Amino acid sequence: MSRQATGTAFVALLRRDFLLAYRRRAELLQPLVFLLVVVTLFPLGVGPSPALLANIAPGVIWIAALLATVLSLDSLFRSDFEDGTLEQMVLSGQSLALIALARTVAHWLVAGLPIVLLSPLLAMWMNLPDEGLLILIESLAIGTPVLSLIGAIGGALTVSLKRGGQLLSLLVFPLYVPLLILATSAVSAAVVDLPYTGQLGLMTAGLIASLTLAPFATAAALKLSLS
Amino acid sequence: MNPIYLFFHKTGSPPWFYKYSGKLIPWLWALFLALTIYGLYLGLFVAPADYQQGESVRIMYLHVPTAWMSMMIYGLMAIMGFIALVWRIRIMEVLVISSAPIGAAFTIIALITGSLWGRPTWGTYWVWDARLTSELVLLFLYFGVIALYNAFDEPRKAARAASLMSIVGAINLPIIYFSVEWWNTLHQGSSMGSDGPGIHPSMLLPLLLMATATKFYYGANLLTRARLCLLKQDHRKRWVQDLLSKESN
Amino acid sequence: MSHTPFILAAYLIGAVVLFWAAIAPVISKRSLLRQLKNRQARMEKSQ
Amino acid sequence: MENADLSNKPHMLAVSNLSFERYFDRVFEPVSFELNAGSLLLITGSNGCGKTTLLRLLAGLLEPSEGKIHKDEQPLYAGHFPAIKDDLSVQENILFWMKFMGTRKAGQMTGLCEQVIEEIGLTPVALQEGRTLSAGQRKRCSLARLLFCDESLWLLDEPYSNLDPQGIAMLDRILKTHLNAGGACIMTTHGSLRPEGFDLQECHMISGRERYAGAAA
Repeated sequence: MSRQATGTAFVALLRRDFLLAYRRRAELLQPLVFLLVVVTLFPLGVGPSPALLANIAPGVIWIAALLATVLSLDSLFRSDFEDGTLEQMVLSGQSLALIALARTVAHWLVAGLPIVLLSPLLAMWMNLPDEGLLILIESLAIGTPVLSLIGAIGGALTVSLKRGGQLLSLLVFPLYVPLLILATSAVSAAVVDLPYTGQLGLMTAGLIASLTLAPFATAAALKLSLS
Repeated sequence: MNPIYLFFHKTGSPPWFYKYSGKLIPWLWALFLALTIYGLYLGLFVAPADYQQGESVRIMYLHVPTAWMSMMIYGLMAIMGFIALVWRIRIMEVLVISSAPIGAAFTIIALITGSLWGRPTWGTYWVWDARLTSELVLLFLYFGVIALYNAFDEPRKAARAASLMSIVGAINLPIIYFSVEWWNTLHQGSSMGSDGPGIHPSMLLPLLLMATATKFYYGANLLTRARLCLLKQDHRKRWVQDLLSKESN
Repeated sequence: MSHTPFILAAYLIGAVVLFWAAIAPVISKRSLLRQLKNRQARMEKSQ
Repeated sequence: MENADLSNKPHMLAVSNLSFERYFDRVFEPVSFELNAGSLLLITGSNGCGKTTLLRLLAGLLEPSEGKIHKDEQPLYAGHFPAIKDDLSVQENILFWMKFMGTRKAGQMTGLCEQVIEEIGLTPVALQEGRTLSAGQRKRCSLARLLFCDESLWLLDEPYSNLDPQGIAMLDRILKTHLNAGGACIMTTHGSLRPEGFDLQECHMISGRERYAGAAA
């Protein structure tokens, strides 16, 4: 049974995901609108004073990014699980970790990247000083893939559950704690001209670690959910 | 079959495990009580008060052992979970599931005693101290595993999902602890170091006694819960039916 | 400000949580056994 | 193990007292059979007796609680779900699966795709989106997989359901060519729809649901 190089399967899967995402463009906006809503709630809640907002800006933007990612994670494998596509993928002999990675990359490009692109707007709203903006974008660029990779494990574990949504956030939030701490401290350090490369370095290490380990955990979770 | 496989196979069979763990439990409880009584006697009455914090340091003999236990149990759950997932040994799955509530109980005690211990010196019950915050995150990890187990309807699949989650959680646990520790020093200057640079030698003995006592407690409680779980799962099987008829007459 | 109330509270709460965590399985095992025995008795009566 | 001699016989698939436990209860009584090339095995049994569970065991989605399965290669499993995306057209769906499963002739992908759609009789709806298909058309679409995948062992879960007479004739044709080419097939059916004109073995399954009679330990 000749199995072509898994590379073509990876590309075929990515192309299909983009096509599907394109066909459901409206649904892509939901997590992003949610992101904007969450950030606008903070000035309404804590008051518009620029100094206060600037102080909490990194935390607020990052927490909003985290919530928006988790919101879009639930549908990561769900539609494939329900119409039997996931079953055939598992049986196709292609490495399941690769399929998990392809789905996660597609999810990041569709849900994570827009957050990075929207961050200047959020920084403006939260009155983040200019020195911090570049580092905010950098930290989001490194951090959002980690959110998708670790979130994919939770998504795969809860895919066969009817009300998997809340359970998914309970599972992944503790795992996001280190990333949140490092990212917000990097941006805050940049704002007051303190060194921030250490935090970004650790986040990149986290990205590489989750890039190599998370797909295997997701693959195991998918096989388990299908059994 | 080679002997090792035979051993696992035999200990893996529920009736065998049920019978022999039953014999072990009373001894574990006895050891737990003995060590606790002796440890508490030393800790509360013999050991000196701390020169800085005064009497409130005596809470250490409960807070520190329970904090250690909460982390140890999660690590054990990950190891047992790995064995359960790879070799599909049902007893390991039952042990993982039965450990989760005990670990959560220890974490809750560690949190409460930690905040009570800090109250006199901090002035409030809760300060985002590094250790307490990590314990809180650990509690969420426990709730995550327990909630995941209860979300599935088929018990074997639920146990495997919980095992996988405890492995993923255990890998992240040290990273969480270091990042929270680092986060705490970032925001609050040097950490409070509530149990002081060096522990007074006479404080060490009760601490170690209590630490071993909590391990026996874990052993006894785990086996009790595992036997209950086996009974609940196998209630239609013959060995449970025989057990019932043997017990009733 | 003496610390004894805090120490007592800490050990009391600790004891209560440990005791409840230890007793819970024993109680549910007893009720499970009773339930299984009734079911078995009903089974024998109906055969 | 007692059935060590399974592997040397020229069987496509050999199963010895296979069973699966769900909720610590046997789903079906242990099943044993052998399947050699060119033969069709029909699995019959009442609803809920574990036919789909058996197929998922053979496909490798489930791990057996008892017994052993010896198979040469990964079989093709066509289950209840047609694996069609509602937002993609029939052609896009089939093209994706051909690329993903890596069929041999990567070059004339579209040509092969046209041919497959022609054979399953969905050419008029080839460009329509998945959600607009009827149950019968969805079933035909899931059977398209049999044409472009080169697995020699097929596991079909009630393939005749929702098919109209032409569909049944089409499936018989595909099945006949597959068996003559040395392939093998295991098919489940509960209703009266049975393949005619094939020399088939039959395996009747008994549900394992004895409520309180002491099931074996």
